[in-house]
Amino acid sequence: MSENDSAVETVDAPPPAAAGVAGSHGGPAKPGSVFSRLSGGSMTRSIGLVIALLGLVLIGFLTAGDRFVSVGNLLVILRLASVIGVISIGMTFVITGGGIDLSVGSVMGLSTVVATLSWVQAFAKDSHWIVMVLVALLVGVAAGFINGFVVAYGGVVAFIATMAMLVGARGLAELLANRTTQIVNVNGFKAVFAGSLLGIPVLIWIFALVVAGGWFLLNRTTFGRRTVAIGGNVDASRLAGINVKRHTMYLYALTGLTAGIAGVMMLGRTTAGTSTHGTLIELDAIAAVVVGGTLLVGGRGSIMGTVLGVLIFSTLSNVFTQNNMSTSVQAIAKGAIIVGAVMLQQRFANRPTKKAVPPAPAPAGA
Amino acid sequence: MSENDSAVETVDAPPPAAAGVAGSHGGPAKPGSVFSRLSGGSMTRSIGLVIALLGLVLIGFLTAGDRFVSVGNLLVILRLASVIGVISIGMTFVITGGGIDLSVGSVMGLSTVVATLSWVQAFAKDSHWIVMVLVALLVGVAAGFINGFVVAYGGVVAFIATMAMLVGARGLAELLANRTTQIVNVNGFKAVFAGSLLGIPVLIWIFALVVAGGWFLLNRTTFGRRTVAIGGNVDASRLAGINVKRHTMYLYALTGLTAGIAGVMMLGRTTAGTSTHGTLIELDAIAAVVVGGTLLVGGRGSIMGTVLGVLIFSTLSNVFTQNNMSTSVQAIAKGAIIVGAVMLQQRFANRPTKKAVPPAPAPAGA
Amino acid sequence: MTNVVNGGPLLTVRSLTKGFSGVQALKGVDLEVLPGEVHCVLGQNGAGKSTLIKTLSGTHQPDSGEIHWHGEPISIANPVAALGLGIATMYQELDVVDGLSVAENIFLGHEHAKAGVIDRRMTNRRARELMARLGHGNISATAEVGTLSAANKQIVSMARALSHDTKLIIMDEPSAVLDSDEVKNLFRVVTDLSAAGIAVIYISHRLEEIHQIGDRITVLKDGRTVATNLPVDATPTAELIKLMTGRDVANVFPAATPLEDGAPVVLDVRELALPGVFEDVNLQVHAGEIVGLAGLVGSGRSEILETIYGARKSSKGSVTVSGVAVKPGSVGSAVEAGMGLSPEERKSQGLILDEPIYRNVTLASFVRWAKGGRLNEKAERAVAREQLVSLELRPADPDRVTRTLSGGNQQKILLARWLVHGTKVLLLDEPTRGVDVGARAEIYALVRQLADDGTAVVVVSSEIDEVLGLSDRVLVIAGGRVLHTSPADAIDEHGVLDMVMKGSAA
Amino acid sequence: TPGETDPAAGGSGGASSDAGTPASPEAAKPGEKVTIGFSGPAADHGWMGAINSAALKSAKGFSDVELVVAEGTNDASLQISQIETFINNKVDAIVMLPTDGAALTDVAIKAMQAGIPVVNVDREFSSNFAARTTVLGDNYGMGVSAGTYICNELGGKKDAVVAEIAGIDSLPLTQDRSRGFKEALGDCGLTVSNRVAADFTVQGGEAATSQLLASAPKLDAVWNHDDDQGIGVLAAITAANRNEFFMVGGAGSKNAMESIKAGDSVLRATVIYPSTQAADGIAMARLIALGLPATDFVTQGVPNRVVLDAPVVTKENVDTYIGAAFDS
Ligand SMILES: Nc1ncnc2c1ncn2[C@@H]1O[C@H](COP(=O)(O)OP(=O)(O)OP(=O)(O)O)[C@@H](O)[C@H]1O
Ligand SMILES: Nc1ncnc2c1ncn2[C@@H]1O[C@H](COP(=O)(O)OP(=O)(O)OP(=O)(O)O)[C@@H](O)[C@H]1O
Ligand SMILES: O[C@@H]1[C@@H](O)[C@H](O)OC[C@H]1O
Ligand SMILES: [Mg+2]
Ligand SMILES: [Mg+2]
Repeated sequence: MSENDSAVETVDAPPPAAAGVAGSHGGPAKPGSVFSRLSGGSMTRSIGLVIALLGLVLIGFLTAGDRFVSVGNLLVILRLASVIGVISIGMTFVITGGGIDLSVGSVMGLSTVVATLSWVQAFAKDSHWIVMVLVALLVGVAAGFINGFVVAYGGVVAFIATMAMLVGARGLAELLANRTTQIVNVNGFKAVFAGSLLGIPVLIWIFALVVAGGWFLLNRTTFGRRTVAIGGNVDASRLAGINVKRHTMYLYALTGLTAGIAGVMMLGRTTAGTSTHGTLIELDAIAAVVVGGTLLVGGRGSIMGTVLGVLIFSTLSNVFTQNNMSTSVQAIAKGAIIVGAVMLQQRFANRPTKKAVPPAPAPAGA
Repeated sequence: MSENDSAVETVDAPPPAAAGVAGSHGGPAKPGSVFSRLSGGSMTRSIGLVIALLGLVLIGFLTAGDRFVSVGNLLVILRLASVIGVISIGMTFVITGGGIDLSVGSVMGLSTVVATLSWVQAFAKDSHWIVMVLVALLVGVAAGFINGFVVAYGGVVAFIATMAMLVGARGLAELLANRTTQIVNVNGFKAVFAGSLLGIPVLIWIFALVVAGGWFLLNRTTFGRRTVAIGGNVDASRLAGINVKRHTMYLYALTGLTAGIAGVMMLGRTTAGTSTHGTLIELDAIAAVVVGGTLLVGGRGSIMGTVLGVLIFSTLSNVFTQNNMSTSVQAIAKGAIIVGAVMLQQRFANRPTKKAVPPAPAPAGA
Repeated sequence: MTNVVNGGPLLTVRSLTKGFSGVQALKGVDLEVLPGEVHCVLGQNGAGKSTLIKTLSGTHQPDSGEIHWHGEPISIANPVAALGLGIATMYQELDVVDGLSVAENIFLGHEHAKAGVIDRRMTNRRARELMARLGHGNISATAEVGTLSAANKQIVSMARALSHDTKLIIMDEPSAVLDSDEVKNLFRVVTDLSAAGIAVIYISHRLEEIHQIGDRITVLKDGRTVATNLPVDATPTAELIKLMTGRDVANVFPAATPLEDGAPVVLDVRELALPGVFEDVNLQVHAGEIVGLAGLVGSGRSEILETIYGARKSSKGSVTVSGVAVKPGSVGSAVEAGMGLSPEERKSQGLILDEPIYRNVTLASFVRWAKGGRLNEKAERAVAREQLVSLELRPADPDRVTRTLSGGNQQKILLARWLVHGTKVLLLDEPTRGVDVGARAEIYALVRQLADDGTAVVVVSSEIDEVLGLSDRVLVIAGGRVLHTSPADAIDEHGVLDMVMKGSAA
Repeated sequence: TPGETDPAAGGSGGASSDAGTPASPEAAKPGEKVTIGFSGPAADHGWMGAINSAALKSAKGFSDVELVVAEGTNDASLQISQIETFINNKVDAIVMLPTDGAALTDVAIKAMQAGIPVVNVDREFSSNFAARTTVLGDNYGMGVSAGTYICNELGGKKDAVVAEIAGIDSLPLTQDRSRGFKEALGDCGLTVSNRVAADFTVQGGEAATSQLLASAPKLDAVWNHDDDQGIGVLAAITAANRNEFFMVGGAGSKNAMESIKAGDSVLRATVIYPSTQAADGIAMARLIALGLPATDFVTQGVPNRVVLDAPVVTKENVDTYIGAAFDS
């Protein structure tokens, strides 16, 4: 064991130029740095994010003092982060695999509606609240499979295919809910998902589990390897015998699953199902993923980066509210901060220029 | 010499299988076909779109008869198409150049707000209504330059940079308008932009001019050809001595300009300026551009395809209205039609696989 | 070969160095180019040839050293400055834009335009002239470049270089994507250029070409000039190889081992067809046999390989591996049956360039070490390292990012992928494109070794001598048809060319 | 407002335009079938959904009305094109809940000029010439009602902390509500100490409220503009375990009223904003199109402007209102 480890270390010290790159592949670039390992092996790439987050925390502390720095407020931030966080983890996969999913928000909305249809709730009351959970997950996965099928086998660009789903799922949700907000009346469900465990809200536990599972899946399993490979070079993957279409379909199904999970969480959070749940959440999720350092063209994804991205945005919104800022001012500041965070992050991320990102400031000679 | 030639010709004449591909790329496939020349030399690529549009027209005729097929209704459709159409032309450029601009709608909203600020209108009344137009265009171009600067020189991915602008410009517009809707009271302005010329609404004339100008710019000028080059192969463009960063900045400024023009049109259409103008228009514009056959990864753009895409969507929404369809059903139908149109289009657009091998539709691909 | 004009060197480079954070690509390069000469720059993969020319074309700035142009010290700030001086470059990677026409590509960046509006008539006319000058008047100036073959793209690239008022044209491996006939045409152009007083820096790994058109030679090794201004006529190839590699590389092609009696047919292709590309291809390859497909670029050889492999879906016919039928259009089924393909375009079709080497090596087989879907990267690294060592990759570092490897080493990674996976049938498309002479010999030996171990191998190469030298049996292909089949030693380069020109077997 | 007196707006005996004038020759004869076009914003939340379903129901109730419903949209440009289509198709009357009153004014005027009476609902046009009649909820009045109620309940507590959870901030009606609220509070010496805006959605209500609660450790009263987002607001309050304050709702959903009746949450009252406005609009459009008088009115013809009441619903009077409340 230890022999092997040390061998890997020698191997792993590439010339400085390549360090950022090599380090990004789960190789224990800097042995002992737990953080760098978690962030997909690249501490450098995430350091800008951490700085941005700390900066925000500092601002929060300076402007709101104890109200900001309190366990209660921390939980508020984490609860806010949890729903979008779960969706962003799914989004990390699909983007790493070279795709995109614009339909997550509307699929999440649909899943909350279907799970709260009166007959579903009646059935859940008669049997077990888990029925509602299963229904929500099923809706998410089914929508994801349709996305995946249209993209992988129908050959429709992901942006368009999932945009169609975005529109369509919202319409279906409205139709099913008949435009009402459906209240959750299965008490077992509410008790669990609006409740806490060991003093920490269940939603936060779910978020943590999804993050851990997502990290493991992306960095330690064949599924994750295929995802990175396909996103990195689809032709090479296909010619090496990987079933690219099937995997692509699974990727969207996975994202659909996270949308379903987020739906369950949203039900717990709001105790109501409605077609408006999740509106515009896709943009926030994509922003979090990209700010987190996952390449929009695919081939590289960081779960921890995504988590940091999500935390930055929810902390931001908390700091704003703590300071009683108008939504308009918030919007302007948010725009500036998105750009700032990405620039900071890029400053620390010596990423190799990729030909596919055209107007990038890539120094001549890729 | 002649030996040489004949040898090469053997090489160069693609075997039948590749004919569809070759035909679609400006080999003098069908000289004299005006349509194919307009659509950027590719009739085959657009034929799916034309079929889709004709199909819609047929449905409109069958379901709504004379109400649908009338000059009045045609003008309604074209007026609806005009604002989003102008924005989509700008979007065609930025996408062809390998970027994307999510901020068009919010920049358009901002331009309507600034142009209708009371002091601007007062000044316009004292001098000339053209002042309002200039202000709107200026706002659009300025926002575009900022986008372009952040993308080209700041190195921020276009998706994120323009998303930040989307959020920020909306916030600024709200702040400036103090969340009221500002009414246009400069009569000269209203007379022109809400009026008609030769029986055709001015908005439609503007749209036509922008289309013609856009076509010319993309297909006949150094700016347009360099845009294609940058989107298709940044490195080659840089090596050919093109100032890629500067060009990229201009591209976003151009898109900003079209957002400004659209703002003026929206003012003419609604006689009111508000921060909510243009909400979500970016998705529709991107959909129209991509449905129209412009590659989302850049390197190939079709103005006529975009126009067809825009017309398909506005005809669609007209047919819906004519048929009294419930909003939710409409949404579902719209989703299905987007996917269908793209599949139809792809069926006819045997687009050349960039590399020799992959015959499969790009899988996860964005 | 050419009249060397007097009056001092056109370009002089002294003690040039260039480092990329960590890699010292140039450690001291000297070079002198005279007006009108064809100056060849040789060196192994990674020796620094491309880096050198990128500093000359303004893409890279040197760290130290001097560049003199017409005897004046200069610095070349960017590509435009280089073009302004009269230095035009054809880069190693194809540098054309698929979405633009031939004429637009040629004049990209210096368009014939008034107030930004392109003068299309002039543009097309000048493009036609240039193409005609290059012997390719048949390529339409308005054709979209994406529809052209790689060879024709190369011509466009050359036309672009000529479109400037050029004193020196740098060609970085221009012949790599050309077949022998195209190369002949290229040489004709180079000769014309030099007759017109234009100097050419010519880079190639095909040493026989040097003798056909070169005047003088500079050899780079590990970023340093190890020999310069060698007259071509007085320098034997063996000496060049020694200068480049530091050792003797004898006998490039390994001796063919006679096929064992009763060796089973492993790959059996019957009446395979891809509509409009090729039809009626029959091919049986025995265990231990190397079969080569010879023909011109565009004759359909790559398509045949890809169809056998399932990357394209055949319309007709069957493929079996050791009796197991392969599903048409399914790469997965082909791989499962025991096939492996090393594709034509190493970078775009073969490798995930930003991933570490070991992941490229195990791309087809990482599942093997996984337990319940859980990767075993330790095992993967170990296996990859073993392969790297046995393929003599230095450093044998499985964690290195693949992009940083030289072409030859990248090619070895692809072979390693299938060595690790273990194949019964190996399909090789242009296995030595852009690979230096030393690595070539190693790859040839490796392929022969594989065959000797019982693998059935099919090779496609545009270098006819390579096909003939490496294979046991050769199929001559033209226009999607098999014209002729014979043992490799029963036919020579002339015979092959004759056949493909005539479009039929003699 | 001048509209109430200006005859030019098309009231009875209007001279400048015969649109909708009861006696106009174009008007359909009683008993004939009339086509009414209805266009409103996207029915993306309970109140708006209720507007739609009430409108449909109202139309069904008249055997002589054919209702044409256009795709609900929040895009002013698209809504304009729908109205243009109605004009082209020569419907007999248009009922419009504009996504933005000012932005739809021009096309409404066009409709009126084309002889098609327009009934304006909820969000007001910027010109008096744009509608034959206008049916409004009283947004400013809602704010006043809520503020006054809170003043009374707090009984002169001078340092009370009052928070406000607004709806979509960019809508003029939100501004009206906030203004009314602020002014009513001002009358009893109070101010809004914390204000957040949601977006009329459950999700938005929950997110904004959980943040609000974190930034205001102690509250005395809260006004939430909309009972739809109120579901999320209450969920956030429950999750934060807060009950030191009371809350007033807005719009008047059935849920909210049930909750008030049960007295099981901080929600103590709600201010009604009728979701039946469009239904009333259709009834009036029918009368106008058919040239019928408004029932029970002595004056001939439908009035030019109807501003509906914004009463406060509390535990005491909830039974009076709950029957007409809308489903969230
Ligand atoms: N994109 C193209 N597609 C097909 N043929 C083209 C194209 N561009 C040029 N050609 C052909 O090249 C010839 C000469 O080009 P010319 O300058 O006349 O262009 P054109 O006819 O204006 O081309 P376009 O079709 O782009 O408008 C013409 O016969 C024309 O058909
Ligand atoms: N942009 C770069 N960043 C880091 N290292 C580089 C870069 N470009 C080249 N190198 C390294 O510099 C060395 C010289 O590379 P170069 O491309 O000049 O070799 P070459 O002689 O052209 O090889 P080949 O024959 O394979 O084309 C190699 O080790 C290469 O990996
Ligand atoms: O949509 C709004 C509704 O939710 C609010 O409560 O009342 C006014 C409406 O316009
Ligand atoms: Mg090189
Ligand atoms: Mg080939």
